[in-house]
Amino acid sequence: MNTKNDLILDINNLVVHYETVEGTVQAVNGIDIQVPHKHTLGIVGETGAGKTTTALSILRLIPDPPGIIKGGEIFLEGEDILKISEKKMRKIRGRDVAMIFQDPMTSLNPVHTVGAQIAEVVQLHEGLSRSEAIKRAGETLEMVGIPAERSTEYPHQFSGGMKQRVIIAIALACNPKLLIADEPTTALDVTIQAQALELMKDLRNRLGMSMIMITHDLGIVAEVCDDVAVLYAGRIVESGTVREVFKSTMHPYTEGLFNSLPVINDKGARIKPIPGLMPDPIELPEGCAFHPRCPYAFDKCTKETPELRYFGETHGVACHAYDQTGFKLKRRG
Amino acid sequence: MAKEILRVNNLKKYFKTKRGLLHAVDGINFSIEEGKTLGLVGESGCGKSTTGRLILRLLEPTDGEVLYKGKNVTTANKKEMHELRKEMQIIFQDPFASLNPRKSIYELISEPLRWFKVYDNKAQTLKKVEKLMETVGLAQRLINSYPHELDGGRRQRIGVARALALEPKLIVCDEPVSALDVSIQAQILNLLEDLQKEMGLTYLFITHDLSVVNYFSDDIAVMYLGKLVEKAPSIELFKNPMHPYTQALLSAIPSIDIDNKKERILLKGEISSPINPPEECRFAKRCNYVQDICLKGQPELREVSPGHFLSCAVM
Amino acid sequence: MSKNVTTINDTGSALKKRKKISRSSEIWMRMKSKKSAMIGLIIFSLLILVALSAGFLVDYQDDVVTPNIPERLQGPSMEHPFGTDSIGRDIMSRMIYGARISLGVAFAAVIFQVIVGTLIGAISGFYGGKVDDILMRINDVFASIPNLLLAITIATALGHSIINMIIAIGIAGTPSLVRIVRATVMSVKDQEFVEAGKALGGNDMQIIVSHLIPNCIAPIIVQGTLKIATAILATSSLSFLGIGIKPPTPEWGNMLSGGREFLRNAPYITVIPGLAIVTTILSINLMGDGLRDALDPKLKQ
Amino acid sequence: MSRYIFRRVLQLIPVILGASAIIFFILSYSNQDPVMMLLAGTDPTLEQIEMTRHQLGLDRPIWIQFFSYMGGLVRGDLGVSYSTGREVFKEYMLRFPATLKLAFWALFVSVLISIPIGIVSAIKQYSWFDNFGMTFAMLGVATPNFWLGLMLIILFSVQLGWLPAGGYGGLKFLILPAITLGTGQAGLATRMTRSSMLEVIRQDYIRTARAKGLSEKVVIIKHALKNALIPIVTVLGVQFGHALGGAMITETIFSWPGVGRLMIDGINKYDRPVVIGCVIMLCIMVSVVNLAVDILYAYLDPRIKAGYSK
Repeated sequence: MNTKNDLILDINNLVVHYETVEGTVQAVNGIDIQVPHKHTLGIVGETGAGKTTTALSILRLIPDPPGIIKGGEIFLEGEDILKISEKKMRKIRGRDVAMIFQDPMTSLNPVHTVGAQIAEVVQLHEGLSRSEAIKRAGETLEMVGIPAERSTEYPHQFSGGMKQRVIIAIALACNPKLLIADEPTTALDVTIQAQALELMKDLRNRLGMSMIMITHDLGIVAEVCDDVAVLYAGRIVESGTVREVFKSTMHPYTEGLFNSLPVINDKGARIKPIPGLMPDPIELPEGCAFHPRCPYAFDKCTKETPELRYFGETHGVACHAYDQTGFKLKRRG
Repeated sequence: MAKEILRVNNLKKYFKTKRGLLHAVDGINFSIEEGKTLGLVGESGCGKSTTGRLILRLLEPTDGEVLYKGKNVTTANKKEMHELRKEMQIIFQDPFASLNPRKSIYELISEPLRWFKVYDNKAQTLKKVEKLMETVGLAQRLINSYPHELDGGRRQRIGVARALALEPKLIVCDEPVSALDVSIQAQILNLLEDLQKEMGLTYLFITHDLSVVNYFSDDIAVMYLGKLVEKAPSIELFKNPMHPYTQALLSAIPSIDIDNKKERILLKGEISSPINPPEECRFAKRCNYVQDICLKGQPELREVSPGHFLSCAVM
Repeated sequence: MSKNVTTINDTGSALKKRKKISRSSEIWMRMKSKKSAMIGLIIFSLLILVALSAGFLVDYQDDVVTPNIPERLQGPSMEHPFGTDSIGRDIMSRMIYGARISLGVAFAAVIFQVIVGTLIGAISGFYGGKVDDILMRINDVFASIPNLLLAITIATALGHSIINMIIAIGIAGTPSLVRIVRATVMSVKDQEFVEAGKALGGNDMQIIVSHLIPNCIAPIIVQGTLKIATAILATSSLSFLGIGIKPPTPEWGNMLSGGREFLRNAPYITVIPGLAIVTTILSINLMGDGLRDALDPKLKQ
Repeated sequence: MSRYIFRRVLQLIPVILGASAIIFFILSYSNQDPVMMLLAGTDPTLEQIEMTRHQLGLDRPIWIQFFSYMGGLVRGDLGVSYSTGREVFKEYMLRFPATLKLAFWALFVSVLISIPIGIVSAIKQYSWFDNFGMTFAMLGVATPNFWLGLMLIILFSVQLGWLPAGGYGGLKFLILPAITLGTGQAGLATRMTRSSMLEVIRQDYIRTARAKGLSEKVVIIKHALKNALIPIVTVLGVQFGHALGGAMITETIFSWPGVGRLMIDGINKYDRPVVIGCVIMLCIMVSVVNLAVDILYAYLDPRIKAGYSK
């Protein structure tokens, strides 16, 4: 395992709830995440698994109300950012930790030029003058493959893929140590997605950043990430290196995700969906949240919530089934 | 052996816009055999959804014809069209928008039955609705629920049940799973597959997701800016993609196979505007193999090997 | 037939507890949960009750119109809770009768607006094209004249009677309602579920009845409610300017206007009818806002 | 852009002609007789009546009257007042400065109240401030202008004696009418500001701005407000345009010698040329303000600007 000093990000037992009229939405229920320097962690899960909430917690941007960080610690290079002042936190946002959001169509302010939107962040964090900042904005645009002249244009003059490049430019303008990308390519077409992923990989390597890639697409994880954490109902059910999780899958839910995917090279392999639906986060089932959909569930699963336990250095899985000796998943072909 | 159920001849749809004529669908030809699935693949704005709507005549085509079992759909009169609606149905992409929020599940599913006066009494209609709900895997107790009370997967099941109500032969599936999560997507895909087997349905499966379309279709047609660029049996298309666009599209799918990393073909630029497109091949601006001949126009779709059609002057 | 098909087994979803509730009681429940809307509803219901029972509460000849000079300009007291006016009539009695006039005119005018506005707006929105162009150009011309001015002109031309007031205010408020109905119809018409209905073989009539009307009715109800407030304001404004309902018929606006000469010695003559107007309009607006939230099924989550 | 303005001005012409025609016919089919109004109190002979009628041209068939009036209108002639015999346009311009002054200061009051309250209410949704702000706005919408004006007179003129109850003059005379008209407008504008801000602060780009590390003040003023302004400017523009056309009620209460009074007097005397003249001027005022608002949109939102140049 990594020692504390190697980690850029170390999240311990994070709990985030949303207090709504209908009840408490248990969005994140005790998550541990470690990201070493210059590593890329993929966070995978379906709608409502708590991916975005986790990401926003790292920037302390959970909308409050209704969201509350109920507990846990988030160490950014050794400092617990849940304990610092809002003023200090603002210095971290955009400078040390930057974020790329899902929808490029709505994530840029329509009434400011793209140049101004990039310049704003460098001006704020690096104390540059207005003209220096605008020059930097142009350079940053070039870096993501957009001619600097276009910095005086407005977002509506850019196509979807170009807008996402602008968003990447804003995020990278101050050379952040950690980049959080929340489904950065979901809204894009396949060929444009390929361009954006290629660009992000390239810049990450060049700038030596750490990255968290949030996605529902296992293919993207395989292409971009070193490590992966699988989220279900606000908990990590399996984590490890991409090889460990993809090649020796241990959790029944991860198995279900893989089995749900059509295999592109084998047309004959029938998909095997996970039965049932995601649980309502207001009324999570007792015990393991996955047990109502799990083909291997037994008594204990309905009563006790499984903790993440490690098989080897890095491969963790939260599942009771491994109490039974000789348990093995039946992964499709 | 199998007979043709749908044929599309030189189908065109142009929309008038402020900036000029938008060539949404620009002269496409294909046919589907009974009981088979044709996948229609392309990126946003390529005209695939418009094609689906033209086939059902939810839009009036600018030119060309749609033949359903030899009958011309595009010239059918009101009464003939009404009869044809029983045969051809559609499942929409967005299960939020395509269900009237003020109608209960019973009302939604029974609507076509009532409109076509399939049964003379309510008890029979109710029985049919219950049966349809069972068929698509909706619990009976939800019969009086409203769409907004349900999740996306269940809502899409309502959409499927409605499409099945009149026992059609052909169903246009317009991105039926792209709004859904992976595990729910798999449930709906399996449902559609089972239904096809049991009822002998024919599908036109419109999607942007290549892995889904490969799994689901017998044949695949690839669309780019209103034109078909390649069409082949899906196994052949995936093994031997010939059009530069198809090749790039296939290589762009993120693969979960971490041991066999493939070389990715990156395209330049983005999809160009479908408004007043120039005479040249629609893909010329982004193509890595573009030559002078490509600027003269887009070649017709021609058969390069049995069942494999291609529209490219270079390959 | 469905043996291969996986039926969803439910996983702790909140749906389990759901019993069948009818839509109207659901709307009522949502309305009830909003305090301000309920306050509005209660006040407004009381006002209607007072207006309806005005004939039982006071005698029109004796209490409302006959002057009683010896008792003129008396401040509020046990006998005259709201005091008396410049010719000694009991203000409370006149207020009660005035409620009947103000609310009656407003209701009638709004019914006129809703019928005419819905008809024109719906035709325009549904058919579009040339029909829409022509109707909207005419509507634009009417809309270009401010409500109050149009109402004043019509009322002046027709003369001062209750019926003419209803016509004047009804016509003046119609153009804006036409626009709202048209916009609603057009937005509903473009929804995918209307296309879905077409695909399922519904003809024009079936789609209008099944999809268009149910989705347009809620906004029309809400707008109609809010329009009652506007109409009350217009009625009293016209009467205040001396163009609407003339004394001795009591109407809140003309009562208030009648107190203008006595602002120094008897301000209550002006204050009290004004408070009544504010309360009424406030209650209607609160109710209308609540109704809007309650009728929107998408807001439920 | 200039082509856009030209097109808009062209579109205005049929609207003005239509509105004039509507008012013309409404007043013409009245059962009241302007001649009798004019000669009221003079006990005229039948001959006098006929002569006046002939002088005013009212003995001609209605269609002739209509086309003759419209003909004048096209040449820019608003006609002559029945009651004073003066040119309507001159009468109007005499009154207009007072109306302009009132409309401007009312707008000032309205902006000063509505925008700050609306913004803070939106940021602190459901707080006590929000409740207070929205109660104020609700009251603003529900309070009739004529009553508010009279209440202010009772308080500040009658009881406290600080300000005059009416008349035209310096700032002293302006305060009460401007507050009456302005707070009335502020009710709606406050609600609009709040709802527009609430809509905008939910947008993704506001989250992007926060993720940059910007302070809340910068996020609200620089990123949210500019986006929220369009519906607010629309409401303020409509209100300003109507006030420019004459705040009939406020002007009546405070004996403010503006075009609103001119209009009311004209209506009461069945002075058709005056009323139609005022309506035409009002339509022009409203349209000029609308056009100004549209041009302001282009400044606020580059997408709209791009739309104009097409």
